Amino acid sequence: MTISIPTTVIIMVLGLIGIGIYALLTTRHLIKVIVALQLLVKGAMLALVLAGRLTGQEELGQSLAITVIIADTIVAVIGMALAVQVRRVIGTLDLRSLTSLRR
Amino acid sequence: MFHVLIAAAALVCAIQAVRAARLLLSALWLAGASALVALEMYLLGAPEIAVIELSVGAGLVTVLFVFAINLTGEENLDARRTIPRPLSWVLLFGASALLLIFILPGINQSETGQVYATFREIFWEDRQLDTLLQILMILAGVLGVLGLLSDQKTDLSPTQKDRRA
Amino acid sequence: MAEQLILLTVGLPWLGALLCWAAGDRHPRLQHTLAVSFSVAAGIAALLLIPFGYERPLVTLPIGGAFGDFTFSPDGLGVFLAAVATVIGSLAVIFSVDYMRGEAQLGRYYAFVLFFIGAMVGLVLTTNLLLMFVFWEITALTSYALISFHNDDPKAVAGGIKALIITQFGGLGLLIGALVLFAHTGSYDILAVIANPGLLPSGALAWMAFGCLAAAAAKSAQFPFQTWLPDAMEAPTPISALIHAATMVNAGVYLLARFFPAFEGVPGWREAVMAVGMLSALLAAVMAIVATDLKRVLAYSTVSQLGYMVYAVGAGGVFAAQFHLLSHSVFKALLFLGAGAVIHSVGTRDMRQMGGLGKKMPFVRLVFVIGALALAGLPVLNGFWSKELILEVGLEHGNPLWMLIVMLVVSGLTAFYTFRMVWLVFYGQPRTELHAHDAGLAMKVALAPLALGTLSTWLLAGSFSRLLSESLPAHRIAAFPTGEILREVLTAPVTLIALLVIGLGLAAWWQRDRLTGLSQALASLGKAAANSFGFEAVNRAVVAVTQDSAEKLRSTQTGMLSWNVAYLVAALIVVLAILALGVGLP
Amino acid sequence: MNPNDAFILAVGLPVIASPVIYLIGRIATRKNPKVDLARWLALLTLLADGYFLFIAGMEFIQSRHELLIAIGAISLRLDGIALLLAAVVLALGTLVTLFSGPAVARDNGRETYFALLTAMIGTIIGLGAADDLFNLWVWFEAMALCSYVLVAFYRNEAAALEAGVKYLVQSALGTVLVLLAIGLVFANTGSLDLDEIRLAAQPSGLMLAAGALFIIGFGVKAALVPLHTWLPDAHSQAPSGISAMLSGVVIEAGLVAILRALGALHLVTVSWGALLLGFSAVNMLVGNLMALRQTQVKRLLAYSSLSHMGYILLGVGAGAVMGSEYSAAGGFFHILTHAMMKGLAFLAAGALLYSLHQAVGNHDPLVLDDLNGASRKYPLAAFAFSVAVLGLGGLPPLAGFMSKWQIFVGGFQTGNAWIMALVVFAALNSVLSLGYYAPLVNRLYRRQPAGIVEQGRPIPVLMSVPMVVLSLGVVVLGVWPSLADWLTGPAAQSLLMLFGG
Repeated sequence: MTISIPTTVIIMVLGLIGIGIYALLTTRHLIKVIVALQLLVKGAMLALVLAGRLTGQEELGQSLAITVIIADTIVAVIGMALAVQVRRVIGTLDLRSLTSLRR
Repeated sequence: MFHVLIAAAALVCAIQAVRAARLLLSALWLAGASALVALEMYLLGAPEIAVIELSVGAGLVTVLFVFAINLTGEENLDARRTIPRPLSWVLLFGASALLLIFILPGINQSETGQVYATFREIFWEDRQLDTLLQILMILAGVLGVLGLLSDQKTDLSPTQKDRRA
Repeated sequence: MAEQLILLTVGLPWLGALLCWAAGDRHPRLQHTLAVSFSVAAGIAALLLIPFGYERPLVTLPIGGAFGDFTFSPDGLGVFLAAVATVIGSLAVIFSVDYMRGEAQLGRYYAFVLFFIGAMVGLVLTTNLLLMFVFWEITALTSYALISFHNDDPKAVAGGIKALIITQFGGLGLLIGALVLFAHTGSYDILAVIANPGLLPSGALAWMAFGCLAAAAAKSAQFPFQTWLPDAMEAPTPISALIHAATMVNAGVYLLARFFPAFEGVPGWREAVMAVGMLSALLAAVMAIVATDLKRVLAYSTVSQLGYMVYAVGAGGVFAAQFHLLSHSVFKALLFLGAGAVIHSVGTRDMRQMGGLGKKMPFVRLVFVIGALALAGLPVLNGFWSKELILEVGLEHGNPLWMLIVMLVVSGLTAFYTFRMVWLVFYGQPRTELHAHDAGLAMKVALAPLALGTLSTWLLAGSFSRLLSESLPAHRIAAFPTGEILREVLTAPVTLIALLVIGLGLAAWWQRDRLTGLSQALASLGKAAANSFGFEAVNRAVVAVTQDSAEKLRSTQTGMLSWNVAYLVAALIVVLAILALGVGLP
Repeated sequence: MNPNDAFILAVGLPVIASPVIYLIGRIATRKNPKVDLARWLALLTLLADGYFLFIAGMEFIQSRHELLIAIGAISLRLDGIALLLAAVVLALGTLVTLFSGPAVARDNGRETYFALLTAMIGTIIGLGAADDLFNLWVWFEAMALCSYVLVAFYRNEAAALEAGVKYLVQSALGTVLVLLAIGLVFANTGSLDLDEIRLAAQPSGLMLAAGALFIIGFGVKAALVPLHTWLPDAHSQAPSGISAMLSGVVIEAGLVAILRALGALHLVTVSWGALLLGFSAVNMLVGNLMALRQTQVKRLLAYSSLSHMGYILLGVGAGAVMGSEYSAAGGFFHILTHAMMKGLAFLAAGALLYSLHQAVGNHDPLVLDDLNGASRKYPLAAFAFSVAVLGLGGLPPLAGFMSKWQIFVGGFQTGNAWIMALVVFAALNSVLSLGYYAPLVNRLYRRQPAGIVEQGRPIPVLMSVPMVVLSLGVVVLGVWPSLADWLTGPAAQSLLMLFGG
């Protein structure tokens, strides 16, 4: 039994996104949360490249992926800056301590 | 088969990145996953983006992580859960299974068409609006980091002082 | 000419409201003056408008689209109620000059009173159902603001919000009515549907009819929405007189009367209206018998009297209902303002602490007794004639006899609680040391015309019936000269029976000491009445359940990022599942 | 001026001006810390942008032809929805810029603030006009990036940072889901152009999944319950001007993104409208119940935004499903009036927050007790706040009544029993909402002021001007609702084109 390339890649995409979401659901460390976001983005980016490949527009797919890389690197940067500031002001990166806003 | 191996390896790296106890290791596993994703992209016929992913995703972001981890320090968090573990499994598998059922039949039916433009044309001409907007995003990022992390010589609020004290 | 007058009657009070607000609370004299002059001017404009009721000119402000054109057309019903609103409104404002002297935030007080007067006029003059709903809601808003005028008093705040929520809840009926009308005819024209109810399919018409009944019941504090009115008595007394006795609460009766030709053919509607009126009249009268707070007794009696009017509309007596509305507005405003003079003077509303006040306040006693006799329905005051007309209608059109008998019993109860009230306040021995003084000049200026009106408005019966008859063709109201109406009332057998029952009620009060057995038998009824027959408990339960579920729901906002993500994934699963099932709108 | 050029400028000017505002503002502040050049530059930019939008918009309104401009393979389209969103964001943005001066003057990040605010306004205009699926995401992401930092603007406050973290993570997760959906649509249709997708999209599981991902991904920003959990935190912790922008236009921009994406997939299934209406019901109920027991003013207002998103969804949902033009126009009218009313509410609350807390160096939240008797000292802010919340509660003669009315009328005109039931449910919710709006007003007019009110500082004049303008607007649109028809009518037609044309 062989698994086709698109199937493999789409499983990889969903796998990366799934693992990222699982991390968001379970982790308590803010830096880990940002790691999880990066994993999510890798998956989505791969989906765009795959889509380009499947429709014969690899170049277009790549072009989109570059924009995604830029955007999400910036998200990561802002996230890390927030994390640094959280550490400075609150003193911990534990998400359980970031629950003062509730109800 | 090669694709399956890469996929499996990437997923293992991802899992390790999530599971790793130390943040530094986590960042390194992430870099590994990133490199494998870049490889897969290369195989899918996207060499340019593979290079960029390798340098930015696996390189720059990892450096940033190391930097951030240095600034914030490692922190040992006890093992208490945030939400019940079974619930997260149910949610995860529910969503993934549904998405797979929806998507898989459609994804293999797509066909390879004709390549009609070069990467350079598409990136700099067809998609120039996206490209221009990247500059705006970078600007927002720079302003964000400056805004968040610039030196705090200004007044500390009373609550802040209490917390420090 | 009519256009200008309409715009003046709506616009003058609103302009006055703005000016009173803008004048600032540092200039109370200016505020008093502005309020009095603008309300009196509006009253004059409304009186001048009455002759135009025969012509029914149409004023249109083009808005279009989903809002229809804003149209006004003064007909008999409209000009009459506009006159009631502005004239009694100006008297209440004049009364307030004394009553509210020295109070803080007069600007807010007068602005809302004037805003209310303008809205009430608009409500009765417009022929666009959307616009009617707008004015309907504005009267609710102003009523709320004025009930809660003493914001620092939690009871006043609670009473205000209760009134607002309950009337708004009932107002949904009017909303549905207006939406149904527009959905089927593409306009909000009230006159069209009254002239030709066949415009709407019968099902839609039924929705509209019962929706309007719900709205009317809520606005007029009728069964099962009656609980807000007694709590609204936290308002300053001139407000109770104006809004919660003489004008706003009449809007429900007005609505039913206005749409009567369109809805009378809806199966079960007339019976439902009569039942609502009868139950309200009965329950409120029983509650008035046991109440000890002077204003609450008046509030219950208002519910009860409005019950008479609603009953009359259901019974097919639009003219009788409107005629009683006129009488009631005058004598109830008189009673409330009289009570206001008493309360202002002695500083309490508890009748158990009063007694023997008549000697210290002869003028107030005189006018109050006139109003009370009218309320009790004794000849020859205005309440007598209009109430008898209603009872007579109860015999016509094949209306059920048992309802009429209940209404007759209620008139006996009315006489009983009225005399109890007058006795407790003005006669007997003083029960506590209260320093009382007679009414001030502005109060007298407001009370005297109302007392005169109570003695004389029944003389208008003939011309009033002609006005309604000529300007409301669809209502098929017959016009009679005053003399004929009076003779008819006097010769009707029902009148005799009613007088007998009223006499019985009076006798019961005089002989109350001998009726201990009966009163003990009624003790449990009295207890139930004091608790509003369980309606208060229902209100409280609804509020408690809402608050409780709100509080429980808040725990879903955990503040924990992981839970937030979990909700997100769960939502994705649900959306995918719905898509898998292919759910669409049938 | 050529309308096409004006349109390009209207989209581009704020984006290009943003770095200039930062740099010049920074230099000016370095030289003299009291000079606040950034704010005035931002204001100038937005006014000029309003002029360009006016020229382009008038052309569209008069000729009834959408302006379509191709930049490479991507085109920008000025249709009714784009015009409405642009007009709302510019109007509110200008007032917020005017308002924000004093509130951020004490912090040393004011150039950042105004530069990012201007950029965010530009990205929302672009988002409304995007005619390419991926480009839509780029504008959306840029908007999000600008707003993250604005939410966490008080960077020394634990609560603001916490709100910023939650907002960033949930938004980022949402945008990833959107990206996945774009990948799926791209793979299936081979195109990113919305019109081409509209023609090519056929019912399939893959496209259903894409639609679901669009709804959830964009829905995070649009605050669909239960994706809303970031909103009360972010809206209550952001600077008040930003709260006004977030509630007034950013969540609506999320909705516009959903509508654009689903519009392109409208042939895929009949369920889109049902889903929108389902979210509408949940949003109204949950928003109201959550607001009912709040004690913090800005948090209460944030929850009320959820319920108002519900009304908007009812309008556009009924418009999309049944092709009811009144519904759709009502939905867009409510976007406009909600922006005015909620903007006004946040600005008035912000003015009080500033005078009572921030001006004395205190970052405590504004709680209900702080409002007691505030009308004595702050008559304008108290009046403006009352107008805003009573309008939100749907009382006439204020704008909120009329926009809700239009939604309701449209719903009944469809004749669909489910939609009519939903209208009645919405009306019931409107009554319920008075249970928390009305007591707010009561507090303001108490006679005995709270201690904190007596010690409060005066409200700066520049903060008062936007409040006066918005109050007037809320009253005028309430008395004469058809004044907005020229804006809401074309938007409704554009929506019907998206979902049926």
